Amino acid sequence: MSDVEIIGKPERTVSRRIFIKGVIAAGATTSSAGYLFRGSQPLLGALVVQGSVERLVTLDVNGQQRRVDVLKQETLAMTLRYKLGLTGTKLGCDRAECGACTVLIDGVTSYSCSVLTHSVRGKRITTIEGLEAEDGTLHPVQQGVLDEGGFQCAFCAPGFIMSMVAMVEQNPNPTRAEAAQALSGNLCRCADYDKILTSAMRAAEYARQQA
Amino acid sequence: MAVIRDMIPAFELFQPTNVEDTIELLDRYGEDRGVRTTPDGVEIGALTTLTNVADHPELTADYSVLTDAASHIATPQIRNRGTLGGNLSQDTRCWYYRGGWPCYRAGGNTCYASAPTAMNREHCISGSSRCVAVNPSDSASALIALDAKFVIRGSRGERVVDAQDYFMRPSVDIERMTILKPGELLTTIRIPSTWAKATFYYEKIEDRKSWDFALMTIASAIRMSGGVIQDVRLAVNGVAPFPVRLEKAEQVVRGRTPSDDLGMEAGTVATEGAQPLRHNAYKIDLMRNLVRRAIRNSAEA
Amino acid sequence: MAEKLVGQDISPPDLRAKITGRAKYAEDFRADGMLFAKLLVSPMPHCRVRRIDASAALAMDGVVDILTADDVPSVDAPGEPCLTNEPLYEGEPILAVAAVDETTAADAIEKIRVDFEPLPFVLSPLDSLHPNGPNGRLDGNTMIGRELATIKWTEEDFAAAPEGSMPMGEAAAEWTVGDIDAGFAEAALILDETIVHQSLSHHPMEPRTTMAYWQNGKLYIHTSTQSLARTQSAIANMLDMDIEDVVMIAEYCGGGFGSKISGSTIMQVPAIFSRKVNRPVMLRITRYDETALGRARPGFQAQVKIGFRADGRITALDMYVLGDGGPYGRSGDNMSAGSTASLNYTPLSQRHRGVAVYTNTPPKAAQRGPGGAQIIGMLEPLMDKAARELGVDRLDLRRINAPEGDVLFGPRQTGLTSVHVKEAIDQGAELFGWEERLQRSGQRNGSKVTGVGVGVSPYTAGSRGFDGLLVIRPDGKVAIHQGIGNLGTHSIADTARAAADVLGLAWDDVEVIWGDTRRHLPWSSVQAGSQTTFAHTRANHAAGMDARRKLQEIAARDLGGQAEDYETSDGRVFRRSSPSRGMTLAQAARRAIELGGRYSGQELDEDLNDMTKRSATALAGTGLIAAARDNYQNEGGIQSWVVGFAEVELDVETGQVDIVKYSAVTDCGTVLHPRSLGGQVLGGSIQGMGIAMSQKWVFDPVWGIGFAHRLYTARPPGILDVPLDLDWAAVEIPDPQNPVGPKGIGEPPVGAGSAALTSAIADALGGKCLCRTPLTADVLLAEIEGREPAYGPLDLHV
Amino acid sequence: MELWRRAANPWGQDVLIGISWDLMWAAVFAGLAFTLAHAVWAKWLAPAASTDAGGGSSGAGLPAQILRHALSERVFHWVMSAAMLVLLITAFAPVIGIQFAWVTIHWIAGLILTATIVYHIIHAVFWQDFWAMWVNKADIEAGLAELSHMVGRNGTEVPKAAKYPIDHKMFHHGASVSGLTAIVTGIFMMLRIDTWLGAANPYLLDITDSTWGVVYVVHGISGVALFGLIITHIYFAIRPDKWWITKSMIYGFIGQDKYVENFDPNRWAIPGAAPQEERVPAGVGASLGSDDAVVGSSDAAVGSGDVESGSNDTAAGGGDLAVGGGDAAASGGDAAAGGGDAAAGGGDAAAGGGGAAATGESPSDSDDGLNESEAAS
Repeated sequence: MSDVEIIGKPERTVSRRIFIKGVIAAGATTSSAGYLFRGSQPLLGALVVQGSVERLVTLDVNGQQRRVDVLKQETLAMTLRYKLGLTGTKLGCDRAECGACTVLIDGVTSYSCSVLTHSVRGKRITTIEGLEAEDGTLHPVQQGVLDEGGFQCAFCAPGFIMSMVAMVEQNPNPTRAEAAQALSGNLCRCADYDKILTSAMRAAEYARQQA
Repeated sequence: MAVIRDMIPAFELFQPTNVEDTIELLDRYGEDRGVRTTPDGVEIGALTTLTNVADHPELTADYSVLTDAASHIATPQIRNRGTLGGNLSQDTRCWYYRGGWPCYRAGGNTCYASAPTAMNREHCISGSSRCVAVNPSDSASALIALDAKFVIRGSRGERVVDAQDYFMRPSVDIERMTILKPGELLTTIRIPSTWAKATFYYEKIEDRKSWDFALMTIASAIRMSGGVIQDVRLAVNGVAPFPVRLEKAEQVVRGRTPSDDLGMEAGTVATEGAQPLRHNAYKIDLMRNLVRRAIRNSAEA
Repeated sequence: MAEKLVGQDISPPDLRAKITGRAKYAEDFRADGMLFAKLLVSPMPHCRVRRIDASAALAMDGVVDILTADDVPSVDAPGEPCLTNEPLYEGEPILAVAAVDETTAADAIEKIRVDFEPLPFVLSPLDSLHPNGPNGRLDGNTMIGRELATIKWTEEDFAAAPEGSMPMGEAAAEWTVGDIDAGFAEAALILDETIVHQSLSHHPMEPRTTMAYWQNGKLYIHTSTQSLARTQSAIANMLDMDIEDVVMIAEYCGGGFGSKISGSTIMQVPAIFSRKVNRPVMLRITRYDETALGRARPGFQAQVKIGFRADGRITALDMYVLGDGGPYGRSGDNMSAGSTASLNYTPLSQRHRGVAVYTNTPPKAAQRGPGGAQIIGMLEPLMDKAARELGVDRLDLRRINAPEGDVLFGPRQTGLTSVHVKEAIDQGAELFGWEERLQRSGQRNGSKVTGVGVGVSPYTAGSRGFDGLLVIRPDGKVAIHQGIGNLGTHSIADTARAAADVLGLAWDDVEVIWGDTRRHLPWSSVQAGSQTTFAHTRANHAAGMDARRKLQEIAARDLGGQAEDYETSDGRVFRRSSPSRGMTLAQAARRAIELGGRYSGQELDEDLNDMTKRSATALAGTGLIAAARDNYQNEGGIQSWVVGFAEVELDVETGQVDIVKYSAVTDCGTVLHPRSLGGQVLGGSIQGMGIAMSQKWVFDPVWGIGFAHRLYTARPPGILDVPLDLDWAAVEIPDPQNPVGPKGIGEPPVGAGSAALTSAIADALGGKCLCRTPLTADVLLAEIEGREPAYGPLDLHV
Repeated sequence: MELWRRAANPWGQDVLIGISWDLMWAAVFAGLAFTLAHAVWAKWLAPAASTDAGGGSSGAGLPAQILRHALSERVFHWVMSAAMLVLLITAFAPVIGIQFAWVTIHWIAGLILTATIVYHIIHAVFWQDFWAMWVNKADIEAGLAELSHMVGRNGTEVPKAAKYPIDHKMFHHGASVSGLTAIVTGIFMMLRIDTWLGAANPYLLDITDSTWGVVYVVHGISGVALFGLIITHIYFAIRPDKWWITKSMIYGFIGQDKYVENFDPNRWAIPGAAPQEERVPAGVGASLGSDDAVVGSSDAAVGSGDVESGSNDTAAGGGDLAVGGGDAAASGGDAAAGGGDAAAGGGDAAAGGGGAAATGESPSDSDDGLNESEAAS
């Protein structure tokens, strides 16, 4: 035991009661994306719409209409991962600095960690889970990566692959340099960039064949 | 207190749907998106995404200095959502301020970044007043070089300001980066045809080739006639708390034949009076050399 | 006869899951009633918690409980607790709050009031060695042997140091080989340089998130770890539990680079918290947290004195390395730097001294090529400097100092299993076009000056004595069990090939089993220090041989003749003389079950590790069980090399560096999986380029607060920062002590990439060696413009 | 009402940053309320002039014009007041939303003020009667008598004043204290901005940031105190019944009659004045006095008029405060919107909040102000 005085350490029973209240009031009391802003209480007022409550919205995710309760300040990545169970979209930084959370919004790549769910109502959202066909046929980009054995730890892979999908749409016949430009918003700490670029080129090739 | 500012930098480039009054402003003044050709130039809605600016054929043809700048901002994902207006109106990246330190800009009574022991490699070499942070916008210098006008709408009606006057000096208001008053909105950027198809130069110096904020950017528009610089506009960002038009350097080169030496001369004039902090003296050389490159480029072009 | 799998490009079995989003990393797991924990971390570099007022937080709806340092096991100094009341660095966890969702937990953290008492802090090792400099820890500033101690240098020590060079007082550790005075006496050239290498975070893409819950007294823990078997034992030790009571699920790891060797310290928090509140607890680590409580490579402040003979042979090497020890544990980088140098340059005499000084900066850990990557990146340009001054060819100088088969290196004069660095240098020069590119060295094109560089980088590449375990099932499929981790090196699949090839299997008939201790895994090496490839090709080969032997015996028993008469291939065991006489593996497996005993896992070799025995016993009767310990030859150290070559263009007007071309050749024995090897060699090299070019830490010296808390301030290299023109090759000479032939490769490329760049940049600067990293545009431009550097010669974290 | 602004330092410890600008408004309202109250009193409540307590001089042998302020003193006074005015404007105009580059002007004006004060102190010590400003027993008695007379106890005899009556002395001391504090703290604060003295260095003095906070707060408090004092000072200076004193600060002289009427030659001796023997008939003084009173009161109307327009100013001030509030909040708005693509100044709503706060506060402030001044009069 340390000699630190700790006030308000609850009895088990107390925490039970708090817990039950918590369950009843879950969400309704949570003030916006606080987890993003540790140590920033003074400014929360500026970003947070105080006392914000969850709102039921309909999202078009991977071709399905999904009804979901979201906080006003909830980011798309959080909605996808924690409310819609689409954990393929990864959170590497929460701050638009790594690209692991890249998704397509109306066909354009975006960092879902930095897009508010409320701002994408009525827009077409595509995540890594939405690429594979019903029958399990891989998207040409996925096939390209599979055949070239791209990625090591692959935590960045879903983001990279979404960027590749957007790339083959916009530029079906990229040079290696153009591919690098198209993927420059995604970070790979294993630095497997050489294989990733080779995969991207193969992906573009498959996409052309399919088209 | 500014910790939050650092927590989602991307939001600064994105539509701030979480700030209801801003949405209200958008409703009131309309969401101005897209690029329009007008009799005397082009108009770009402040809500036009950076990607749309960078890829716009007419802009690329006539005002490549702007499309150049836009295509160097952050990353494709951020350019896809971030807008020209947002890029111009960003808050500074000073990591003391962003780290939530109670500095002048955050309403406090200290500048931690200018202390002799401070880490200020990225900070300013001129134009400081208590605050030594720099403006992070990559497109600002290009728009100043193009002599752009910014249209601001607010409850007191509409006002139009020159690009370089859009940016607030810390000596005047240390807590703001732009002259926007509460309730005002930057709606449109007007680029006069004056500099269409001029000899342009844009360069961004950054640590990594994507994501990073510029250590410095330079943009120039030059009109040549008979091998002589007939008229010129030079602008840099990353040297002061606001983007700077280099009028002294412009005067030096106007009416003269561009060359490396002339560039050097102009660069030296441009950097006169610079006051480096402990870690950013290199910015003086960098600024001089970038001006030099811009002038030299017009000789090569 | 089935084609050998070793040496082929086969996409790893987990890749499909990874590219479809099905692969579940720690944060992707959910459980009924799962709570979210959030950490309250120290705002100061060193302080003491006087008082915690959590009443407001605990009164919040949805907040369940709080976990403080009093609830977690205390650790003997200088060990690292998972929560503490005396934080030793900014961002160190002090307490955790669990709530029904993450935002509530975070808001609760905001409501907790903690009263801190600031304590003295230190950021730079050298500062702590000053006679009255502060100590990072109250109980000392270094370790001598296994004891915490305080080392202070005298004013004289500091006065003795020439302007700008590092003072050298009492060392915490020291070793000498040969007579360095004689060595320097016979030297034609002596270089005496001061070196500064930055500390830098590992920054794996996946932060060290953990989710844990308890059922029937067992801990179920989903975490992010490089190793599996060794993390199960680690958490069991931390929590003082029986290892059987820990169920660890870690099928995927989003990168570690040495920061998650056996999981992480923080993984205890959800484990303990979930026991306390009796509900599943998820602790999601944000990037901000990761920068603080994730690990980092120790920076160096060092003095290096090298004596060269006229022909470039190093006669004496005298190094004194101060390592940034961080606040906890024992940091070995500063000493391994000495043995790495000893191995790479085989000096005729060498002295190495070092102190790892505790600082109030984020905890340090091994990072790809610990110690080696730092020192190689610093020493290689000095080799160029010597070559220049002696008029010796840069590659010749490296060849003449390079080790050969009979090398003895380091304090204990260890030998090697194999070394072919000279071949790698030659092959690399060929691949890179060294001679031709060297012509461009120093040439100016517009504002750009070309520089070419080379980095020769060794590191440990294996360990021995682990177990292999496989099951030939009645359906004829062979399940190869792997207790190692899956952090993207593909070794879970690639090392399995060793067993498959012994049995002559087609890859489709192999199922690799990994990632979940409930699936009966064998005792394995940590997946670190490039140990796995060597250790587990050997272990799996042993298991394969055991299976083969058993198949032969079963066949001989049923079909007559001697076991030796039988061969295994293509899913059959058959008589060499008449291949038609044999049985399928399916039949053999069924026979093994009937026979029981050692054939089906009821009897096991004594020398197996308990964990392997438990797993094999659990599998007993499910088929032909082969479990064997790696008892192959065990002499000398195992070391691999990467030789990196780089051509750069330095813009003398902006200080920016473009990498035009990079080639790497490796000596890592037999190539197990070419594409994957390429990924390791080039990926590691690029991490090294990041070290040389951009990655850094920055701290405010007055407040001790860090600024590189973010990826855009820490600056790991992006896809545009590396050359498009990358290539690699391997010497491909099998290691004699590995029946399969490969050695590990994870560590060596980092030093190669870093050194190739520091060497190339020095070349572009006309031979001027800055002897520090990172070489960012501002540093280079200031040098080009002849400005005084903004930082002091020994300043860290700038 | 907020008294000061606090913030978390880099280590998360709570520290003072400076005074709350609410205090500025408090000072403004206090100052204006006092003048308003005085004007009201002077116009309607002022009793007839006090009966003469004697001790006055017969003007015999006195020059027609009596020197009250030597040239050097006048120059000093006006230079100082100019500097002071510049300081107050540069300090407070930005707060109410009139934005300009004020910092350099402010500290240069500060240096000028410092110089004048230093001159004044030396001058007062060596060339003037240093104790001329000392409040002695007689001053206090006179002051009390004057007060009781003011509250309508007619017949009270109010003794004539020394060169500087007690109210002047009190003002002088108040201004000196707040002025000197502002100067000392201000000079410390100059270490934290770039000046001729050198580049900013927050760590130059080895004192904690909370100590710095105190310095800023003290500077702020003395600043607003001066603001209040100067409002009242100017009010009296422009009251027509005090013009003769104001004039004396311009031309240096007062009329013989004013001297005779207001000053006790024993306490302010004029060289060459005749010893006092013949007493001036009481009636004369009385009638003179009453005339004065009439004049005074009639002019008070003007004064009160000023006060009304003054209160309009405060209303406007309230409006400005809204802007100020908006500005303050807007930096937060930027944080969220960051100008966003919308590039809104953000904090519009916040500004509204600021406005509300202002309208919510200004009246209550002025009420308090009135109550105070009533109590005072």
